[in-house]
Amino acid sequence: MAHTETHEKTLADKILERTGVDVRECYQCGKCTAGCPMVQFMDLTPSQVMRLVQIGDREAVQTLLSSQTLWSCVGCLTCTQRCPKDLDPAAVMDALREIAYQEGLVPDAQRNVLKFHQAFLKTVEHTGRMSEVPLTALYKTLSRDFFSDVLLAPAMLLRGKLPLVPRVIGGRKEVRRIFKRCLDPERPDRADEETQEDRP
Amino acid sequence: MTTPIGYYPGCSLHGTGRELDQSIRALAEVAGVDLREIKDWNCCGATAAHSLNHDLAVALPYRTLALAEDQGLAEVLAPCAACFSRLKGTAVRLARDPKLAQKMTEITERPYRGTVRILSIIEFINRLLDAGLEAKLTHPLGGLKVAPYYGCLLARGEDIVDDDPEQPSGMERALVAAGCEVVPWNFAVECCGGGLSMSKTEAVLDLSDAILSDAEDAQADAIVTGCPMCHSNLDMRQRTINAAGRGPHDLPVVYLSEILGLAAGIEPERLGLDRHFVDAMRVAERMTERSA
Amino acid sequence: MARVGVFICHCGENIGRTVDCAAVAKAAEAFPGVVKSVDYKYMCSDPGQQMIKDAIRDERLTGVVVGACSPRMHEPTFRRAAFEAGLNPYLLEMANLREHCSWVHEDRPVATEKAIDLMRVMVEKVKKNAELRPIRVPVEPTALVIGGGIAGIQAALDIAGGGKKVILVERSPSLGGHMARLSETFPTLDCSQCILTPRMVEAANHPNITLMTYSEVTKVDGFIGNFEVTVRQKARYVDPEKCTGCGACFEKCPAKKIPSEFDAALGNRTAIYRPFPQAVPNKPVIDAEHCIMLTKGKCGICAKVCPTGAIKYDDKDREVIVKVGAIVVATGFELWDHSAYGEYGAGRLEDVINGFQFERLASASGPTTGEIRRPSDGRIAESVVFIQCCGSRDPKRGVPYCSKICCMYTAKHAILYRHKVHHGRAVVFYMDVRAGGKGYDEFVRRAIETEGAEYIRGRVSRIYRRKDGRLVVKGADTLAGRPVEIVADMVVLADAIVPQPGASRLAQMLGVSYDEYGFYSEAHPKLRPVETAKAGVFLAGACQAPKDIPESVAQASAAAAKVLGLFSQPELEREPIVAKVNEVTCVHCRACIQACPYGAIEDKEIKDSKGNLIRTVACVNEGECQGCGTCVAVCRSGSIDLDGFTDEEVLAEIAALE
Amino acid sequence: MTQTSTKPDAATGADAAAQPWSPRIVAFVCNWCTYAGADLAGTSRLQYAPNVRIIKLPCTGRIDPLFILKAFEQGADAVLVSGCHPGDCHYTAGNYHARRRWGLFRRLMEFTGIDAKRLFFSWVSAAEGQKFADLINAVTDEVRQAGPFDPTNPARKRPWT
Amino acid sequence: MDLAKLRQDAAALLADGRAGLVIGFRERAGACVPAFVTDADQADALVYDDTCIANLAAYLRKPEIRQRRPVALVARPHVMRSLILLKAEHQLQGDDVLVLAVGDDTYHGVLTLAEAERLLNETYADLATDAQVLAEIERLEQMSPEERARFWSEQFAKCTRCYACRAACPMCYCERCIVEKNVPQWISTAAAGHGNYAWNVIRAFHLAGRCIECGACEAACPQGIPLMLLNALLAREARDQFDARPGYDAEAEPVVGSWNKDDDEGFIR
Repeated sequence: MAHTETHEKTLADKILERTGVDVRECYQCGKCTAGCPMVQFMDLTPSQVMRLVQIGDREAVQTLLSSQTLWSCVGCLTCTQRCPKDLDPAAVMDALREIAYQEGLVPDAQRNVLKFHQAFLKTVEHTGRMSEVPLTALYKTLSRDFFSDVLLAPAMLLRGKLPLVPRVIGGRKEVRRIFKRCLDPERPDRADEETQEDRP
Repeated sequence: MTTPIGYYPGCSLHGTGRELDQSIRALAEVAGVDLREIKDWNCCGATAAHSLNHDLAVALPYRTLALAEDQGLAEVLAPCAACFSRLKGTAVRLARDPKLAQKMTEITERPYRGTVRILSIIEFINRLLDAGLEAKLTHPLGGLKVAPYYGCLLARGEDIVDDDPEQPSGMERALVAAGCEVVPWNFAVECCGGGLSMSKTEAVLDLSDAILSDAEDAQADAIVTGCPMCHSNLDMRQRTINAAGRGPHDLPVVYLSEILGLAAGIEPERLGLDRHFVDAMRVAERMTERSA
Repeated sequence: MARVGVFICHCGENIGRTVDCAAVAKAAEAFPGVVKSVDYKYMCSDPGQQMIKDAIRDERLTGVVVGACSPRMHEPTFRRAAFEAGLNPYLLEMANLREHCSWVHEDRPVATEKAIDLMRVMVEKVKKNAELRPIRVPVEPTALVIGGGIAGIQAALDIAGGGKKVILVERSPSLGGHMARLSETFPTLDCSQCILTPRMVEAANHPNITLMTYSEVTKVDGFIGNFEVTVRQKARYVDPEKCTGCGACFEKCPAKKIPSEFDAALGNRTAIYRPFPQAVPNKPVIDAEHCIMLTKGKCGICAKVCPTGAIKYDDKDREVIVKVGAIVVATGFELWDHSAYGEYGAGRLEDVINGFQFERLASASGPTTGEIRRPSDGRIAESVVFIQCCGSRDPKRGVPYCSKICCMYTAKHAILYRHKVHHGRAVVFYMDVRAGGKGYDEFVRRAIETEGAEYIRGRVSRIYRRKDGRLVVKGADTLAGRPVEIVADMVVLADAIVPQPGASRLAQMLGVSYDEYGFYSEAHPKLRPVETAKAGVFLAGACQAPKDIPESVAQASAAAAKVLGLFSQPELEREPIVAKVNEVTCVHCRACIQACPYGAIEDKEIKDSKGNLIRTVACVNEGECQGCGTCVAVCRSGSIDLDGFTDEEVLAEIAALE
Repeated sequence: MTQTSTKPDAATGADAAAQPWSPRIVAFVCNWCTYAGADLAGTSRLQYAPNVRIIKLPCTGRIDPLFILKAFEQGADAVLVSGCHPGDCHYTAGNYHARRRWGLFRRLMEFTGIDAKRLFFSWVSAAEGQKFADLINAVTDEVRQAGPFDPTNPARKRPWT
Repeated sequence: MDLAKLRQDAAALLADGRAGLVIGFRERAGACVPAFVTDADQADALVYDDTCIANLAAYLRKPEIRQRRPVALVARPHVMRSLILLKAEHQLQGDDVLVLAVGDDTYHGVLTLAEAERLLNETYADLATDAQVLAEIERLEQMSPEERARFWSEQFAKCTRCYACRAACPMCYCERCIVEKNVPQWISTAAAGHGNYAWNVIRAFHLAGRCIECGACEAACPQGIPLMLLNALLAREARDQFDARPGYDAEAEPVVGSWNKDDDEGFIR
């Protein structure tokens, strides 16, 4: 562990680039930690996350990207709202989560969060919108968490809150193309052919 | 009001948030507002896109904004607080960052000039009040004690929400007009656990329990919200919270639009009040008739 | 015709070693207008100076250039010599052949050539120089001190002790300021009023001090040595000559529920009141806003009970104009209003109080006679949370700076609390402890180590009131890396120190500059810390920056020393390097007025013989101008010039370098 | 000071080829910081290039853009302007005024054909004797690289023809 | 644009004495020239179109015109900015002038100076520099210093020192211009060489942060010197470096003559 170790580009620089937040401005007052509703589900407090980004050496990066915290943040913005330095810890969390996801560093314990997000996006990618039934089914398959919330389903059905037919929009191919371009900007745009069909 | 207001129900308003959809449409009808659903709108991407890919998190709302503009809609109501936050957040970022706007135009192959203004449920209802809805509230709720719950998305976000983030008051005018008594309480802007409802249920139970308890301590008869996500955590999961040994709670959680709908004399079923998990029909019982 | 004398100094070997002084003198002889040019071993020696004096007389010189050391060294010497020989001293210039030439170059021909250049430049300048006379400004040896807190009292006493007259103006009905409200003082825990009140009485009784309480400065004209200040004396409705301070009036006054300013709204006062028992002057005033007689026209009880007939319901505000030579500003500070923090209850939670309120609670003369009772229900607070940096170091919603004194007074509060409620819990949230000062860090350590205060490093995110009336404080312990939640009966916020409201208005009146928060700016942050950029106006205490009592007192004494220095001569002599406006060509665009760092340029109305306004132009006040020349460079029409560095002189210098 | 040849087109007269060209630099400095800094360089006996001629003003706030124009007009190869660091101004704000003026004026100079390499700005405090010496050396070097100020430049005075 | 309304307003102002003089434009030999209307029945001669570039605010410094205050002025947004700036520089009182406001094919009616300020900020808050001028500035910036020197050498060589640029500019209100100052004489008055350079450069610099880019100076130059290149360059720099928006705020401090602690000093060693 060496604070002085230099990198080609520090993590703080990367975060600055992605979010406009300069973590060097953080003076570790802890107000983000004090107000975070999810902090008891975190292994690193939000202020520790900020500190580790400041340190930015290999060990810090490793600790950060594999931490549970990134996947426990709900994005409620309490930290951002109250930060006296006008920083945006929530945005830092978002950026770190994205980096962790890209680098495949999601901790096992947080798989469910990831699976849920993936299931959600898969549903949207295919139909253009989110629908509870295919989403829940897909999530449960991906996460192998078959039993939680099962009790709610009949009651939801009863109240007309669980439409069984997924909603599909006309421009779903367009949405698929958007997905492809965002998720995989490097790959040649095969969706273009599909687009041709879309338009008479 | 003659100019139509665009309508972006968002995915959950067809499912878990059905009563929000129903009550919004019913209320708009009473107020004489032409709500026009955006044709072929798509999901805003919600927390999922935001968590995993920030291009996608902008591109999805961008397409909807572009559609709305193309369809000639200057203002769009997004009653779901999460959708509102995504759509307005995107609009703000696009206005501030021309490079991002250019990139999105390329990704979606749709132009967007930035002319669409997104309204939250609170802004929308205050708009209706400005336009004369107040006179049509013939069935005030007789001093129903309510705890207005703003959660995260209707209180925070500097460029998104136009209200005091710590002590918001956007719902108060409408609630008072509907004959409610607003109780002071502590958890109006605390988070309910939001988007981690399914994947971190444990946390949600804790947070929602605290919110319900504080509203009960403040002697509220009901919690009023504008967010389907908060609603499902506080209403749908209330039994689960009780089952987990907390509470027990028995507190109706209703949408702002439902309260206004009742005060306007709309039948509770038409507003979807019968669809709640925690009996909300008792709120309807507080309707009184004001002699015209 | 110019008759310039040139004198080249060898400075022993210092110049002569690398510069061929004789060659320079020879070359200078050929410059147009030079009638005498000599070199000599030590120009600054008596014989050297005599050479110059003789030449001035014998050759009837109109200008002298001495090529020697830096003018920062010997310009006063040579100018005095010139003066003694009958030449206006400002017709003598120096060329810096030593520091700027012989000492920094080794090549003799090159250094010599440069020396000739330097001489040419100065000869050309001196030919354009004008005779200048020192500016003499009479000084009115009376000082005005604005603010009757500890800094103002100290400054007034020191000036008065030095034998000069002082007018001490205080906005409230009594002297004392914030210090009078404090319970004990850190780090010695001596009683604040016990050490302050003797000073208050001394100031009131001092023959050289005129006290003007319940008064405000409304206008300041003039300049150093010659200010004219308008002071508004608010109507007291009580004749101070007749009043004996017996107190019958406020005991009987029926308007009793007015929040007391002195007790930070934790106690009440009557409409006719004295702010506190030791008030100076110890005579009540009527608060016209709340007096039943003055608002509704009936009551009159105080007049009935007054044994000396001192009550005057028809009293009026009065304006007094005073003439003073110097002003000491000691207007102090106020606490930042924490209602901006919605997450701390937006100022609506009764048991969330500020530091002054805690002082009043802890004070034996306070509303609870020194018991720590919470405002909401009067119960003894069993658990108190103290939060430092409330509004301080918060660039987003508060102020970015450190308020400096909060670490210390919070430690004091925690100690006082633990002394008074032995079983009570005192928790302090802090970000850093800044305790630089004599005995200060020891004091904080004492709070933690022997007085049982629990210090937690982290900020608090939220305070709310539970159903049972107690407060929930959600903070963080960043050292342990976890959130903490404390249930407390009372929370004391160490609100940031901010300038008095209206500080900027007073600054504008005085022509003193201030920072973005409203703290007054000192003339130089290191070397002139008690002066302002406005000549004759000095600073004392927390109006300049957050300060504790000893610092405020030290600065007050320093300001008094400056004032006494200024008053030591009947007239002020200033270097005549000042700007002058050409009133014929000035178009009054006011660029110079806006640019002047000293506010020394004013509008001047030019009128015809009948008094009709013809035009308005800019006008430099010689007493205030410091001679920087910034105005000259912003004047587009070239209508201002700076004596000593005129456009003509500078152009001549540039042209000499062709 | 031994550089001999200059660009042939820079020659202004017959003797130019014979006389080695050396940069002529005019410096406008404030009395309280940079002038004193130069004094300190002297008392410290720091050696530096002899090409600069200092004109002393009370403050950089006094420096009118006309001074700079005039210096170039008279044939200076470069102009240096130097004063107190921000916050150190003897007159509290003269250097701030000057800084803003230069920020605009140097753009205008560049745009009208006076190479930015001929116009130098610096802050030198009374304590920075070494900085002053280094500055003068650096400026002199850079101007020597840039060569003499083109006699056909529109800013420059030309002999009557 | 409602020219009829403009004429009607002008006539009414003169008829009921709210204005002692209306300055506008009339046609002469197919061109727009300034018109000075003192009688209500002459108001019908007023015209306005895009070719009316002269900045009529420049007339306000003339004593014979000042005598007739309040003066009503046909003003496009740039000219309104001149008026606001003149007020900021204490050359006008708020009630000295009325504005017959024209802009973007609209006639906005008769406005007080305060109303004109509001209109500017609401409707014409982003008057951009002419794109061609900007492009030409960028082209010149691409050149080497020598090429630029040559370019300006040729341009300034044309200057006859007629000072039409100065006369056309409302902000050149000095009664004794710096070029006419002879003790000392900073700027050579000979119409050649360095004097022309110094004159044109100092004229532009004296407008730094003050030029509202109306283009009247360049239009007035009989020699076709591209003066707006200099003005627009400084306007751009003042805007980019110091957020200058001259003529939008009658209370604003001058850009040259004020300062900010955080002003750029990247160029200072």
